[in-house]
Amino acid sequence: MSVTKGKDNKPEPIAYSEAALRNNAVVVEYCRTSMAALSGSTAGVLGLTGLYGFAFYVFAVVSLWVMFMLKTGPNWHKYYISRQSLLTNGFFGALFTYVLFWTFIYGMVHVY
Amino acid sequence: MSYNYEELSFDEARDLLRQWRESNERRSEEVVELWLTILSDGLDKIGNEKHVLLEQVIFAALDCHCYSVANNCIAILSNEFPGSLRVKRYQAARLEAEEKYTEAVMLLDKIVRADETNSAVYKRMIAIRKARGEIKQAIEDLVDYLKKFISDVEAWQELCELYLQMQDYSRAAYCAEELILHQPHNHLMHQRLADIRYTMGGIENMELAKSYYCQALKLNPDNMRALLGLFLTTNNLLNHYKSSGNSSKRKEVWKLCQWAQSQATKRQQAARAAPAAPGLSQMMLALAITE
Amino acid sequence: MASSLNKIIVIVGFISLFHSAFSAAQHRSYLRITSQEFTTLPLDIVIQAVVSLFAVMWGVLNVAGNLREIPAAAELNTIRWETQRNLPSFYMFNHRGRALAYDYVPSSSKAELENLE
Amino acid sequence: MVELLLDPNIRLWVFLPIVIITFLVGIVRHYVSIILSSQKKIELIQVQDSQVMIRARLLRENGKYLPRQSFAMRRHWFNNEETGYFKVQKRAATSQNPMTDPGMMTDMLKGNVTNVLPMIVIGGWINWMFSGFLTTKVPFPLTLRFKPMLQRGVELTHLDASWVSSASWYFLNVFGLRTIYALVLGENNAADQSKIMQEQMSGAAMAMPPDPKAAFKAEWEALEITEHKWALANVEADLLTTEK
Repeated sequence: MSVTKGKDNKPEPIAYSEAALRNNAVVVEYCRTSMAALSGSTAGVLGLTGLYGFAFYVFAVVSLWVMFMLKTGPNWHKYYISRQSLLTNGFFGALFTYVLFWTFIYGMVHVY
Repeated sequence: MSYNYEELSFDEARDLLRQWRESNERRSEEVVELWLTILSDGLDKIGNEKHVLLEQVIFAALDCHCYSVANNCIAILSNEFPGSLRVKRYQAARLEAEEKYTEAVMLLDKIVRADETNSAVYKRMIAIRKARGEIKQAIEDLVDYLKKFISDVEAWQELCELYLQMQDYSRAAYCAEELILHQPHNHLMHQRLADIRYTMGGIENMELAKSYYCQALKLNPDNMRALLGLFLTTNNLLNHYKSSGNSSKRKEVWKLCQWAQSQATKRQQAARAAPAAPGLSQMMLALAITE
Repeated sequence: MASSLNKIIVIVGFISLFHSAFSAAQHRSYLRITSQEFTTLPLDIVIQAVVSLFAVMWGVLNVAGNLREIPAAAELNTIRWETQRNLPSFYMFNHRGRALAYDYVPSSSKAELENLE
Repeated sequence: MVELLLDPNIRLWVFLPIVIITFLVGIVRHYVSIILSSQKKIELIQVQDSQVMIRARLLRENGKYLPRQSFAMRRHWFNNEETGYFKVQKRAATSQNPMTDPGMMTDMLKGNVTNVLPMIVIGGWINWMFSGFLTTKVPFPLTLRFKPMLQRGVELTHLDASWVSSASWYFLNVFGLRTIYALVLGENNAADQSKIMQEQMSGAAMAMPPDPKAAFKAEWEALEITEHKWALANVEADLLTTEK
């Protein structure tokens, strides 16, 4: 078990278990990619265009974040280092997936 | 923590084995029993984990000296991977279990010649030395091994144990320090080093033991052994400071001693006062965790 | 039990999402045949799509696996010395427990020693 | 602007097949690369070097948990002028030219075979097979600058920039589906990978810096300037204050 040091925001640095951190990152990444694909598909089904579509993406990201918070309950700091980075990390990476699925389903449903 | 092994479902048994594998529990008899009663029929259902699980069963079976089980598993694996070095290692382990050490060493030598970075094989050779009772030789080999694989935590730990067996405490302490370098947040490592320092005796070592016991307690307040160790260490130091007349240090140690004593009493009372119902087993578990 | 429930949620949600996609496509082709202008989808399709999106997302969140506690102490403090000191790479097989094996034969050297006494 | 009307047959025979082909090619490529990937033969000396590097790093990071004397002893072992490990060990700087190493060459070739070749072949095939179709429209307005990117193979100056041609749709898919591969393929592998790591006794250790001489020098310097700060100096007081 290897262990990394946390940031020195307190006098006593908190140690995090690297394996657990990696596991959580994998889970979060999995959910985020699924969320991007699914919400992209939904946006395509709904036939959202232009800024409405991007607003829907922001809405989906925020609701996924809320779901994570609901899942962990009040003691979120046991599972994530920071809540903000959970919200903002990978925002643009997943956006590309979102746009692809949005275009795909929009094409399938609304163009033809 | 007793399981009724016959009533476990397939998935539960598999998960249990995985849990034991990951936390290094020996439990060889249980592993073999689970394998024979539940898992051996559905080998194809296991998927990716199959080979690791077979390895676990092989070593468990050899540990119980159930050669037929081990032979079966080795046969399955060697059919699947003919000529694999890892399977050869299992065969060597089998010879070892039968106490045919020279043959085992010959086989292991062959593997090393094919792949000289195979650390597991070196470790097996050292284990053979140990099994033959040649502790001094084992230590020499292990030191040689550590020159090549200098950050192998398992090997450092084993070397520490071997030195302790030879009562070479200062070298054992060196190994224990190495373990702390690798796992600085593991309270057991700090406790171990403190144990060794306490055994070595002398004022400096006692002071160090005190620090490390404190660190172990800080990392895990439930470590009963560290609490007891702290109490003994501080008592020892108190005696010394009483005679040497260092009053400021004496006061400090006195405080610490008092604290350790009160904590220990608190825990004892909590354990006693706990109702006989579910709480008690929890407490017992908590105590068991930290010995 | 819970995981299979979540999987069912994911599957049902997917089917429902596909269904809403088909409904939307049908609606578009109907509008095109009757040469009406597209403004918005019917409300029931919108609701179905959004609700199934949330269902699948929640299901995926639970299927994806459990989060582990990240403070190192949470894991390290559950290790016991028993398992910490148990090193599989250095197992010895000739421990005293072998006498309990069902086909145990005392090794010859031992037997000779006993004979000598 | 007049709405273009596309034939629904394009959807069935062009638009959808491109997505499916791209996806399946990606999956196949993943497995082919697994089959082709060879277990790299590691030299014992490389393992030794990487392990020494790990130990030196750990000493720098966690040395504060050791008493000063123990820390100094270990640093002496690494950095001592006459017998220190970093001083005594002389490693020839490995040549950086991969062409001299046949093993590297085959690795590079395999990388090309699995990554670049299918993209060119499949891309060319799709370009030939499905050339000249408009497949879909992106649901947001785009500027004219995107026209050459999205309408490869369709040269119409008055067409709105948000229409996408078949060849461009293929490239969009190639880049956009990457995360989905991670989702589909990674979900089973993630668990095993960590297990293999544990078993292969610090698998990360096997990755050795390409040039041990320079790495040793850097580590020697880093270790030389590390100051020892005994982390357990106040532990007794901490314990007393927190646990009261």
